[in-house]
Amino acid sequence: MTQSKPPLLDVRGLSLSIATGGSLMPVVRDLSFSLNASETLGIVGESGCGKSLTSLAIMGLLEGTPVRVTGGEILFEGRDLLTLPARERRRIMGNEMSMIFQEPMTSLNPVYRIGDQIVETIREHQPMSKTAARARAVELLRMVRIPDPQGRIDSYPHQLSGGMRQRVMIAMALAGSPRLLIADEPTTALDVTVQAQILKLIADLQSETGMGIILISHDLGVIAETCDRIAVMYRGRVVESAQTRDLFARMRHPYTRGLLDSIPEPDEDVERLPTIPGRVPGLDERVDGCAFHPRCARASDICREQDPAETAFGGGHAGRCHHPLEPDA
Amino acid sequence: MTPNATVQWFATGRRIFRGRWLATLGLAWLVLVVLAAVFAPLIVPYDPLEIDPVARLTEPGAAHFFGTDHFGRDTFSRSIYGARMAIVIGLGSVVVALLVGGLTGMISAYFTRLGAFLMRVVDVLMAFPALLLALVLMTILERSVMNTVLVIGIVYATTTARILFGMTLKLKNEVFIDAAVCSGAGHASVLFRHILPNLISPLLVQASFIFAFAQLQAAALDFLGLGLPPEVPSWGNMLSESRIYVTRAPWLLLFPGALIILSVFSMNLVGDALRDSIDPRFKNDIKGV
Amino acid sequence: MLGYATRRLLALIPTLLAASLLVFLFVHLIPGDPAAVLLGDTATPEEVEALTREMGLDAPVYLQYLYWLGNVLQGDLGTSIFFGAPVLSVIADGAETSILLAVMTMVWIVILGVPIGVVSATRHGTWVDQLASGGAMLFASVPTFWLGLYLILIFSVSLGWLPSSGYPSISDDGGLANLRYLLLPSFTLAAPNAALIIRLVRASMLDVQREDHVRTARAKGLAPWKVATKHVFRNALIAVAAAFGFTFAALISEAVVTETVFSLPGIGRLVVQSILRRDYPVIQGVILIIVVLYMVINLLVDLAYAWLDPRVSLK
Amino acid sequence: MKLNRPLKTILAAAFAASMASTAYAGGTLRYATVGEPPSLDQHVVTSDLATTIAHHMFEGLYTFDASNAPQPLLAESDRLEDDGKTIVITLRKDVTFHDGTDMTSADVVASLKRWGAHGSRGSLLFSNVESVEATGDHEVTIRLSKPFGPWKNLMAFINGGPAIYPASVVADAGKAPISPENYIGTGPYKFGEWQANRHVELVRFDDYDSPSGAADGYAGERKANFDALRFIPVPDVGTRVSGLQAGDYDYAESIPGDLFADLDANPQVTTIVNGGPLFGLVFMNSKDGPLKENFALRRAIQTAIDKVPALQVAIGPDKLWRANGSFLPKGNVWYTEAGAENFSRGDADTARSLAKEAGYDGEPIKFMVSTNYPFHYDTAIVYTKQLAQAGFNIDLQVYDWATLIKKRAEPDQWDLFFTHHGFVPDPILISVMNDNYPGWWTTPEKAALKAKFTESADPAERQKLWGEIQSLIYQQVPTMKTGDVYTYNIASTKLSGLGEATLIWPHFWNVDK
Repeated sequence: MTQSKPPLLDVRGLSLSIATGGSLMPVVRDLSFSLNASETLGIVGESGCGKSLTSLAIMGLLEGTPVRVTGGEILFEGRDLLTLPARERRRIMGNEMSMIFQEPMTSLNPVYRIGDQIVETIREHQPMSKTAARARAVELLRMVRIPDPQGRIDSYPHQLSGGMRQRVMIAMALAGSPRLLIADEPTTALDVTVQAQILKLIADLQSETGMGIILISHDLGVIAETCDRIAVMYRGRVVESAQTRDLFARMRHPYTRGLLDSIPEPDEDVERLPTIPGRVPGLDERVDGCAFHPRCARASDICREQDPAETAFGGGHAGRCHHPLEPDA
Repeated sequence: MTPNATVQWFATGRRIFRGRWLATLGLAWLVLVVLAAVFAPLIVPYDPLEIDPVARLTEPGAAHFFGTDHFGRDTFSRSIYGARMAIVIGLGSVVVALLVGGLTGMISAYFTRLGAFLMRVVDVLMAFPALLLALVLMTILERSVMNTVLVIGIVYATTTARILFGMTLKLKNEVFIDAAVCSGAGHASVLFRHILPNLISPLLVQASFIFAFAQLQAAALDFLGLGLPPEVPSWGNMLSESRIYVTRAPWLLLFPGALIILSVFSMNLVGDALRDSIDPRFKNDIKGV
Repeated sequence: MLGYATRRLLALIPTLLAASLLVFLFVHLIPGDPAAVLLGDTATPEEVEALTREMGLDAPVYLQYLYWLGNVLQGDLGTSIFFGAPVLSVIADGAETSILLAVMTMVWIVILGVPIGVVSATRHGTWVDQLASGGAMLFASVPTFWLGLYLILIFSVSLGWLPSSGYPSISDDGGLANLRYLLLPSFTLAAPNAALIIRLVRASMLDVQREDHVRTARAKGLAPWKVATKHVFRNALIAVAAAFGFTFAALISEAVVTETVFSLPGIGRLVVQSILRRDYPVIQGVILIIVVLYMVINLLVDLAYAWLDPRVSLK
Repeated sequence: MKLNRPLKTILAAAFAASMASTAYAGGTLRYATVGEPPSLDQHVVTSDLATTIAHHMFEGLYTFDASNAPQPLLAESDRLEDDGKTIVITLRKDVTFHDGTDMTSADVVASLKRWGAHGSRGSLLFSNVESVEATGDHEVTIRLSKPFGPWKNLMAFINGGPAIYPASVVADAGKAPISPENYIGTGPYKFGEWQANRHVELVRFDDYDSPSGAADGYAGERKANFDALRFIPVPDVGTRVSGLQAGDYDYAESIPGDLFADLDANPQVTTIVNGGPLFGLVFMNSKDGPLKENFALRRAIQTAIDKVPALQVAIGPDKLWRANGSFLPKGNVWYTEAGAENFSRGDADTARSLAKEAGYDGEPIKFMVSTNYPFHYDTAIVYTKQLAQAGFNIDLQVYDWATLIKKRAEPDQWDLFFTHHGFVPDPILISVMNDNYPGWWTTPEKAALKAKFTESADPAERQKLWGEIQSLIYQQVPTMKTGDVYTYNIASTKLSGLGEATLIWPHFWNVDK
């Protein structure tokens, strides 16, 4: 292990809170993870667990929302993004790191042609003539496997299918040749077949460019297929993290287990699909001890009283649980 | 009203006006106006119509708080009675607009074929220049409180019909309405017992804006000499009669002017607060100021 | 688009016929006798009756309507009873004032309403926003003539900066500089309407600001002002465009009070005076023209929608 | 190709900025009027506003001097023959119309004939006229069926009077007013343009030949100093005042009394009180309703009213009104106090008992008034109060002016209505003397006195007869005079030559800026 080069992204002790009235309500607590180039990190969790807010915090898109960063640092190639002046930070956004979103339907501006929107991104970060930028946009569209990019470049978003729009979003994200791509539920709104195509496209692009990827999803299946490492979040905390193979081989947190069990198998009867009982407690509800204990079958008194600390299970596998599952085969 | 209902009213009110100190002040002012209107005869020191040629154009002072006009009439007493006219005009216009426009809109949305025709008529009327139409109507009908209220109400009936049409259409397709129809409710019952109650709060918002607009419209008609009969002590008439005294007797324009502005402003603030508290589905239907 | 416009214009015909009938009826319900007004205080009933006959005002109303409609369809709005001149030329005399007043008012509305609305939305919830929104609403609560009266007093009588009233045509001595006569009136007229636009711009921008594509724009690393103008305001404009159109249409008639206070020779005051004089053909002509104008603007607004929002297709 | 006006406007605007205009170097007088006149045709229109504009453009055979005595204008001299039944008028020979033609007796005859046939006031004279003939290029002879005293006053009164137009214009003109392109007169200013709603503009007539003699009232020398007179309608009185103060107008008419003191004290404003007062009239219905032929009830109403408080409220400063019962003002040859002791009794108790004797039992009396003239409305409000105190049940009906004049023509619609009357040089011109005027006062007593009054040519006898008529008016009460109102106008102090007071209508020859 040489520390000569810092990781691509290093999130250390990140805490986020929502400002309501006069008080701050924590939504992400003491979050740490890191990511290297060419690596894919999957963050998985139910909606409201703080995974999307984390990605917005990394991208610097929290401004205008009531969410504030209350602690920690986000190091991008060693530079702390949180202390960077806004102008410097914007130079990184959409250029060295970029992001694609869940809703390809609404994430593109409906009143501009897709070509113009890509060109806008290119020219924002690179001094380039309009013609050159347009040529580059065609090239990007070709990269994301859009057929007939010359013809499609002048389409409006509403003239494209959902999958095509997400490809456009990806093309736009690639405009600055980013070293980090954050994909927040990139396939959730798409058909299953299109989903697979998009995931494959992202994987292909990664092997072509060597960028690091953070893939955020509520779907453990999607994550499992594409990621090198996985972090499972529950109520603003990473409750378990490991190499993908390791996690699936030795699942230690009851919540991770629950998530896995709720993935439908193609041949399974949907009606009998087990789900995690109960619901994620609301943010304004105070839960003492382990946040998962109200829904956990293994919960004991200590779970109700003490928040579990992070335990290393070895091999980069770590988790927060008083009663971790036995590593079975 | 039962104590329980009163408590509920207060709770709703607190929710709407919480943190909106300006709107709360507006509400307080409106309450004051209503009180002045109701108790006018007890408040005023003079008969608002009493002419006193000797005391004409007296400056504000102890005898006449707001001074006197060119008839020697007490401006303060007239202002208090003016509050009555403001309420009459506001409420009257609201009632006419909501009855005529509201019914047209609801019925048009509910009975589609009749509605197509009715809304076409509304379209034609909307193309008419509102103020000019009001002027022509007032000339036909002659000046009276009743006619002013009718004309202003009708002018706003068209926009009200449009708004109610849109909102009723939205509601009509909702599940609970289907359920009511399936369970055999009659047309009237569906319209008034199932649809209307859902529209009460947006209607209240629309009403508050009509109330505010009506004040300005009535003042404009008074100014053009085609509003309330000139002997009626309304704020608009007071301004209109006194416009030549803007330098000679400035109080004649300042007091009634301030009363109109404050009241319209207050009503707009209250309407705005109400709008923010209603069903978001309807929020964008009512434009307000 | 041309086909669409043509179809829409054809669809206007029944509406216009209905409107023309209503206009005619309303105007003829006005009590009073144009001949009596014209002949003045000393005319005898016989003289009034003779002139009434001469002007064709003694025929049955439906015949008068058909006759009028026939002429209107040929582009002839009749002859003004009062001026003895063609209605169209009487209206044309007032049109310059009304149109320039409306245009200048729109300029005020745009230069006041849009920036304040934009700032209000981008500083949503701050004191700037509260001041702007509250101020806008306060301006919308002031009776037009009251505001006009005090503006004249301050800017014309006391300070002597601007003319108090009247408007010599820009073709008159003084040329384009005569537009200064319209500065105060257009501001007076703009005040309540600018308030409407401020609130509309603010509300639509707040709506757009919440949309996903704005987040995308920010994720691109665009500067905040670029996001606000290119992405938020540009999209909010779709909702605001309609308001611009209808405000413009309404200004022509809403200007009545302003034109009276500032003594402007516009169409609004022409109608008021014509009502007082019972100059039926002029009242009919003006209202009909405004109705047509409203409908044309309606059509233009729809075309503007299609232009501003590529999702809208004209069928 | 004809350009339409908007296009012309735009084209003109494009050049206007660069064009240095010299046309108005001598100055344009900007006059803020109360409105627009219906027409400037003096034969058929009696609007004061029309005359204010038109008498710069049209001239009659005679006009008035400062003492309201008729003086020749287009006439040179005249003589009466045949015991006053023949009038021979010699015309001035140097008079040119605005179209360049010379004025001859043919023009005068044609104009007088149209005025006599269709003119508002022409029939008064022409009911006695047998013929009007040209008896020379510059001589006109009028033959009357019987002597007619007020003939010269009628001819000098240009308002609704015999302005002289070219024969080519009047020959075919009927009752309908002649149109602006035919406004051809002999005055110091000629017609320029009329932009509806914007202004009427007269421009100097360079070939004008002024009458000789020192200026005296409207008589004597007329010198046009302005290049143009521009009459701008400014119906809102507040705007007229502030517009003049702001320098946008040079002259503004009909200003409210209450502003008099302030404006008079303002060093930038000249106030000009009109010499000839106007007066309010409350007409009573002689044809229909409770007041028909019930002179006692009418006297009861007259007795109830105190005119002074109404004048105070409606007009304001004492200087601007007189509680004067004579129909013509003090100092005028027609001034008489006959019957005037009943002008302003203000005695509610007597009125109440008079009404009871007259059989009045509280039935509503419809009183029509218009808000278009604030002083009508203000006065009516005060009268209504006074009448109510005397036990009358007054139903005050407020209309706009056009509705009122429509309704007053229908005898069953009203009992009282309010109007006002301008100053006239001869009582025969007062509306109540006209049998057809709404109110329809046509009693035998009136008919007898009126006949004698018009037939007499002897000034002293005519004055005595007028006194009797005025007494009769106070006795039969066809109308109630409300008092004299001296309206005033304001002008920029830059104007010189205006004089202390206006005779009847302001005039701007011999005035300079």
